[in-house]
Amino acid sequence: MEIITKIVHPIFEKKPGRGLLIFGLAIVIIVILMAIFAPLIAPYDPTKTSDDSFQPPSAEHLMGTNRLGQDVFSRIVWGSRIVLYVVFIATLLSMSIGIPLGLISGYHGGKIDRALSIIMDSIYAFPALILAIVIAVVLGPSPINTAIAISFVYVPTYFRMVRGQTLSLKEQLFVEAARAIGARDKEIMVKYILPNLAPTVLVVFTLSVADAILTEAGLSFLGLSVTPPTPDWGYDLRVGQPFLLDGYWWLVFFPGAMIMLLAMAFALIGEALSERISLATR
Amino acid sequence: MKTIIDVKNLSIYYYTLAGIVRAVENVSFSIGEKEWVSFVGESGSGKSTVAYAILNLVPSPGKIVNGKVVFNGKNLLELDEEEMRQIRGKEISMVFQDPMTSLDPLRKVGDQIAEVLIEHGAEKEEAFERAKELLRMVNLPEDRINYYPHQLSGGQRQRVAIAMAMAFHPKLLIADEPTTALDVIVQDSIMDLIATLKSKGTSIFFVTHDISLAAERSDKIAVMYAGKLVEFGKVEQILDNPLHPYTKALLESVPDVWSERKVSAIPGYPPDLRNPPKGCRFHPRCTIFKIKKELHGICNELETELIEVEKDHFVACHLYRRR
Amino acid sequence: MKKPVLSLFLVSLFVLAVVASGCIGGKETTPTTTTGYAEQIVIGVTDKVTDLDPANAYDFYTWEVLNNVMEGLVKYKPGTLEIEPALAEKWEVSEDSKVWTFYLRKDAKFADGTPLKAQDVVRSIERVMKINGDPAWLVTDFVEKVEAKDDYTVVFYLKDSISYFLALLTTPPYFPVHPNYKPDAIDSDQTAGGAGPYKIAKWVRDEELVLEVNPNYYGEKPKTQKIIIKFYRDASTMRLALQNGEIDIAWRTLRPTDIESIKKEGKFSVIEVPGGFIRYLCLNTQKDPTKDVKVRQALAAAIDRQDISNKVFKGTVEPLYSLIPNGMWSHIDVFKEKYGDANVDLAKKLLKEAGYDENNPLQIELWYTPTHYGDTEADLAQVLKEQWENTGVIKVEIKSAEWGTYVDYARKGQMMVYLLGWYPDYLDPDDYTTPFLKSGANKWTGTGYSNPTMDEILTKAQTIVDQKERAKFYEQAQKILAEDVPFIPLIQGKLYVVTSPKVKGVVIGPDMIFKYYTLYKEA
Amino acid sequence: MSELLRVEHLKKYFPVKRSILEVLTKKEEKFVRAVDDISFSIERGETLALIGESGCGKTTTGRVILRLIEPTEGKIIFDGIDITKLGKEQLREIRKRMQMVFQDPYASLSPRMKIGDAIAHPLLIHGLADKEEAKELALQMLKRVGLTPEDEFYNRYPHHLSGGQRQRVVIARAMILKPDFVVADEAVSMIDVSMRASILELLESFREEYNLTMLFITHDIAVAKLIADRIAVMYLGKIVEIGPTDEVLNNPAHPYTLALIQAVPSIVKREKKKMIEITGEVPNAVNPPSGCRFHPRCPFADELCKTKEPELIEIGKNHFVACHHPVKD
Amino acid sequence: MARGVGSYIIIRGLMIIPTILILYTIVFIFLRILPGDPILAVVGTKNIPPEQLAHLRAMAGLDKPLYVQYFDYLFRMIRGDFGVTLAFPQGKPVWEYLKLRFPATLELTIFSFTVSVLLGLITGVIAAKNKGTKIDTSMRIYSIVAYTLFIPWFGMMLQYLFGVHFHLLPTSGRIDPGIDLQRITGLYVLDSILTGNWEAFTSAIRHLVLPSITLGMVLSGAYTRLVRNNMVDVLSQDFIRSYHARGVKHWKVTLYALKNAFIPVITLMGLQFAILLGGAVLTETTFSWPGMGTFIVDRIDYRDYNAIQGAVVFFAFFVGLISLVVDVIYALLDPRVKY
Repeated sequence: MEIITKIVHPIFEKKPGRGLLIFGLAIVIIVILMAIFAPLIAPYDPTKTSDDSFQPPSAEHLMGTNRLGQDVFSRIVWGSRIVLYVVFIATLLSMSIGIPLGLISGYHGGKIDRALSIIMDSIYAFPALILAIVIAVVLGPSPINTAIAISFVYVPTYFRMVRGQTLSLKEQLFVEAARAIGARDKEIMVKYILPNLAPTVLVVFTLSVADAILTEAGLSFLGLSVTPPTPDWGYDLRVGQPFLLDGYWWLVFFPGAMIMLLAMAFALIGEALSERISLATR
Repeated sequence: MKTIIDVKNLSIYYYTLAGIVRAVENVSFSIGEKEWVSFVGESGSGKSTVAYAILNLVPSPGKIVNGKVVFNGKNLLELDEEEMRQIRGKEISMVFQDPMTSLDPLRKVGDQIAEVLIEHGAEKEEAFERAKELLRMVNLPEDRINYYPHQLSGGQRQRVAIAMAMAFHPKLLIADEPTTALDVIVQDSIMDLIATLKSKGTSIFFVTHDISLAAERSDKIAVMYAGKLVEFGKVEQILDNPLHPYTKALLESVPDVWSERKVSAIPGYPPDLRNPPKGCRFHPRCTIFKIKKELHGICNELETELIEVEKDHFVACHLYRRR
Repeated sequence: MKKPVLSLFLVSLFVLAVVASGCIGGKETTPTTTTGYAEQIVIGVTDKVTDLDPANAYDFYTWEVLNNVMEGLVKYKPGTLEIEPALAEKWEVSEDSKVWTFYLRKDAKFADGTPLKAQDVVRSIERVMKINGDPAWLVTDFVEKVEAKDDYTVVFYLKDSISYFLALLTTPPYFPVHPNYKPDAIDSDQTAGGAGPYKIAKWVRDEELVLEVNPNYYGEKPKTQKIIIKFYRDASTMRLALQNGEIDIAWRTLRPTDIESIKKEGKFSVIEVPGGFIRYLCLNTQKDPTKDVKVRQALAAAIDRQDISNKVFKGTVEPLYSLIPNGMWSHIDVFKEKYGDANVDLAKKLLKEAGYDENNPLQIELWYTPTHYGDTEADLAQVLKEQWENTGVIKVEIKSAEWGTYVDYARKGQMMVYLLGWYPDYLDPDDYTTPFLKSGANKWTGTGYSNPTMDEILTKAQTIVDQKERAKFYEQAQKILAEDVPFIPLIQGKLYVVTSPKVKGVVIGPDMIFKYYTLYKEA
Repeated sequence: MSELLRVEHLKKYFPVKRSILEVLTKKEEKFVRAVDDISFSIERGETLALIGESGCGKTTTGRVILRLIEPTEGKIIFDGIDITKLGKEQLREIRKRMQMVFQDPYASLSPRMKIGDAIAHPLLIHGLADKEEAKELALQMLKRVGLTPEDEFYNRYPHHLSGGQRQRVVIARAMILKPDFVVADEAVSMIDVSMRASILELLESFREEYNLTMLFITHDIAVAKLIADRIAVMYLGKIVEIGPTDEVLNNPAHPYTLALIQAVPSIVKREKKKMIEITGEVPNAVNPPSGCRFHPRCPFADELCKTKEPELIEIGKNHFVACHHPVKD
Repeated sequence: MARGVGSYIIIRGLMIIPTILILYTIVFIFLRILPGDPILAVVGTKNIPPEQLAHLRAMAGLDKPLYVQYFDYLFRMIRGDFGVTLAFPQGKPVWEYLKLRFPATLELTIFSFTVSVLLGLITGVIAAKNKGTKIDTSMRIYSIVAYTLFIPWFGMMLQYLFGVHFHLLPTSGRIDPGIDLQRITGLYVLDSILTGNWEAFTSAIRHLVLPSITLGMVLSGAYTRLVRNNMVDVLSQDFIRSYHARGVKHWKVTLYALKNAFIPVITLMGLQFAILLGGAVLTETTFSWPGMGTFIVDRIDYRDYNAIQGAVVFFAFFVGLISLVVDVIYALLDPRVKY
């Protein structure tokens, strides 16, 4: 709780990266609100086809219509749900596996640590997207499966980061001090190491969310994420691609822009946070 | 005595994001030929910043906002980059605090020494010969020219740094806490080396937080507090007859192997230089100010000035203002 | 301030890259022959050549390539369904149409000049039977044995009387191949080919295939010396390449929308060819709720084929109301007659009878496979969903699986309603009915459909030689199909060849195989 | 006075990290002999200063005594119990009585823990108080170490504090359990000169209050002189001289001790005569010199020094030295 | 010393083995736990009798128990045999495919890699030199924007602009049709130089421009950031200041700083290469580049076990090799590293 207030409170403090942080947060909040209130915001049923295909953006259709005459704006609005859902489930999954494993592995060391490290390093070193593709194809297209596929490739990211940090925190004097006052291993991990991991975890979290957004988009671009007519940015981009040649730019522009904007927002937050952390520890 | 360097009204501020840090304020002093002057003070008192300012190397975001550094009749702060470069390493050289980080880890020691010589006009082969000679002068075997810095101990690295500083018989050596990271015995030998340099005609600008280290070999001691020069004088004057309350307190706070007196701490903490106290910057910690009510309204209001109380003995304290 | 710096930087980067590449320069001119025709034509395709061995190749595009570098004993006259002599000059059939004797041309040679003899034909066919690859059944199901009477006489002994054997003979498994092909193993990258108008000059898998005129071909020499086939991963890059002038012909398969806009643009010639390719829905007759024939009928009734054609395929396909394609003899629009299009009232009525209403809607799982039939498939599923849901009594959940899984699910009968498509192996109503409707033969469809009357009709139709007689049986079969609804035919594909205006001589028959040897490009 | 802590033949060897290549080629494992067979004892209420240059093993000794790292060999007898033989839980019990003050006040506090909680935590760990009581005691302790207003300081994080203030927190955390024995590892060396005296005073006051026994590890002889009853001088993992503070400082018997004392700068004794000149630097602890470890740098070394290792012998009352040729005045 | 490096390389090389095993196992498990198989994918909707299906399966060895299949393939790999494809076409050595596809990916990666490192170095150094100014901020924003560029989107924009609109560059494929290039290494640029075929050379380069800018630009963001931060870090270190204090020329000091800042970047390069290969999938898809990425994606559709396993193992091997090379370069450049 304190960590949260500590982070939230100084957002508006004049510190370097405030602009980036506020910009990033604003976009993220807008997209989250968009997802929550999608039924209220979207003017049309995102799956409803009509004969008005390929309408350019107008007052009636803010972002035009696609090949099936569906309203692009409505699809963008509803599409935010899928992205956020997949990305957050994926990140939570990988965090809840990667962090405890990394903590235990780094703190206790030994054979389990070595085995886990080799496995995680192997996965980490392999092109994530390719692995995610293999898994996503095998599991079949659905948001939850996509989330699993993505989470699989991010577990090592958290594991490595937490393990590395734990290894160095373990050597810190304050951990030794905790042992000197008689703290048990569990208490040391939970009370002394974990809180000190929090800032780095937060930065890695934002960056891996940014990354996961792009991975999700990549998977759905390859047609591996959702089944239509579910609105999804990556998928819409893919099916819009061929029409770029006909000048129907809105089919590609808006979904692509949304993917990048959201990813960028998280990356900006991560950048700003990491700058603050490096300032605070200096 | 001939003056080697004359610093006048030097003020240096750090423009940090958290505010302007007035690291050095209105500092003036001069160093004579073959004179060893030690700058003493707590960390953050601005002593190292003064050292950097002489070579016009104040690290960003610091800026010299005022003052002159006169060397050989020229104000160093007004020289262009190339003129300054010719002086650096040749006429004025510098040794840094942490020998672990002051050498380029990727290049051999010999290359780094020879480079100083080459940069100031020596031929390559001649430079390497001289590099070997310099290493011998600092009591290191010649073969160390083929070593990388990480293969040397801290003391050895500091010797290398001094060897580089000695390359051209500089007029002035700036030594910024060169022994802080070293053990006493090594410290002693490094101090000896610097003393040798002095005996060859180099003036020394020595920065240290340890007043007892300054006591040993210096000719003069300058005491800095919170960005200001508070007392400046010959070693005997400062140590045997300290005038400024801060100097007195500092001397009392230092444990000494050969003294039986009890040590006592200086109460309070050094001020935040983004927002220094008004008047004398030491007054919040000054015991005399606390006792003497008549000083209220003076010490906490009026800026202090450095005045020569006796010959060569300067102090910046309102207690001596009227004398 | 920030943005201009950045964009300036980016722009200058591109400018640099472009200038650099521009300086290096590209090549534009195509060398021409003295005949006034361009020496080469570049054809783009998104299909792949899987296997240059006719003993194992079993996909449409590879068959097309094989048809250009090999030849069978007989072939379709370009552009028609008329069979004409090829490597065989003439043939004889026995009374019971079980023994077929072919007399080969004496001037037939392989591309390297090796003469082609009856033994080569026998060797090739026996090779197919031995290897027993994917398309082997086209031989093994029908041919008992094959013999060379002398160097130029080949005799086929069939298992049953087969009325359409000549149609089978036009398929690649019957093509004689060069002796270089491994005698008893699949030889995927063999470029020796057969005795076709072209020979393979260069073969880089999935990148390009270069065909050059076969100097030893017995027939008329093609007008274009060199045919280069470029393989693209998807339609959009192929279309870019077309518009960029990198290819002269965009062949299989541009998207419907690409065709539509290319037509509108008018810069390229778009040649339309009717195709025997059909798309249909399979309904599982063994599982609830599609076990109920009323449900199946209702689903058939609610479909609006014209809407599908317009929305999904932009009018590039024809609605199809029977499994036998439009234009083939014996075809009747059975589904149109029985259900019409978008007959919501009928659908509601039938569903009511089956026990479904607004409060208890029919729950349907509709399956599709995302890549195998191109990327319109997802749209097709969406539109079907919408059409069914328009009745207000049906709820549709769309599901998808990659091809490998999809086929597995289908064969095991695990899906409820699913989309499939059919390319004919040979052009005969039999190939559009027996594999779907005859018990046993339709196991692969996974619908579990079985109707003894239907089986009987189809068996009879197969053995009778007279076409009019057979037509009657097939009409009957189609009517039962519309009654039982194990399949709902949706549309019939058309093929489009998009060429630069200078390219002439595009001839594609109902067999949907593009014969490159009629092509030429004006210089 | 009775003995509280006795160390017998304590050794701590750290294995030298070998590269994979060396492991695979079965290259002999090497050790850094950080602490190599030392013995000493401390009386109740006494302060022993352990001095020496960096790398001499003094910090390792302190940590081994608290079993923060496991000794390689030897006994550590605390109040009659050999703590090298204790299990995890027993060790936790005894840790209530043995505490440590660390060198680096910046690193020895968790940056994410309020200083009040840090001080209260030992009480909670050992179940000596509930949350409320612990907080109360921590507040009292904050006041005791001069961090007032205490309730304000309670909720601060370490980065809000200066080095001196943090060291007060570290001391408070060590003292809240009212220990019998404290290891103070360079407790003032990272603190500004002007603050050092006050930290020493604070330690001194606790020592009086609790009758603390202290092992004071320092490289600064002047500080040792101020606080210690006895001094032990370490060189390359060995104790070379041990005795009462004044005795060791005024009559150093080991050449190394002498060199060390001479090298210390002083305000009082500015001009000093070099009585002994030692050369070179501390050798590698992986391959320590044979015989007397100081012999390569010792001006008085002879053949005997190279071969035979000297033992600690008593040369004055309670004054021991390990040297074949002790310096005499 | 030289021998030390040799054994270091060997031992470091041996460490690739567990990585390969782990990835092989993961992929093997994922491919087999769920329905579908390559034979069915090939047969598809064709009317093939069940006996024929069983025959085809047996031919591919898919009738054996899973553990037998697992070890069979493993032992094959040890002998350097990646098995044969199981679908479209069947029975073709996977190795043949890898030989064909891998050089395409390698060529693309090398060029993209160069683009990204150059871009990253330039932008990073500019940013560090102007630390705290607007230029610095712009470069940092560039790094974030580049990092979050969505490859297909960016690629499409480039295709549209430079291919369709300005008609300057080819948008797909590796080389112009009809250019006869003798295949030696499979790297077209290299092959064309080796054979002195300049027409092929220009064509190959022109085809590489857009894809490698797309991929390179996306990855340059990470370098910008790292180079900047390292450079800032190094520039603030004592040894840089002491270079200045010794009167060493400004540009020389910058060079030394760059060398120091570059060492951690080398480590990133090893990891980036993996990301590069991943990004290559999307780039290859967008630009119809006949490389490994598209190969794997295509093969997965058909559940072509051998091809996917082979490709993944080969990739893992290659990534391991790259990180080995990076480690060795690192060890050679940094005198502090011991091996």
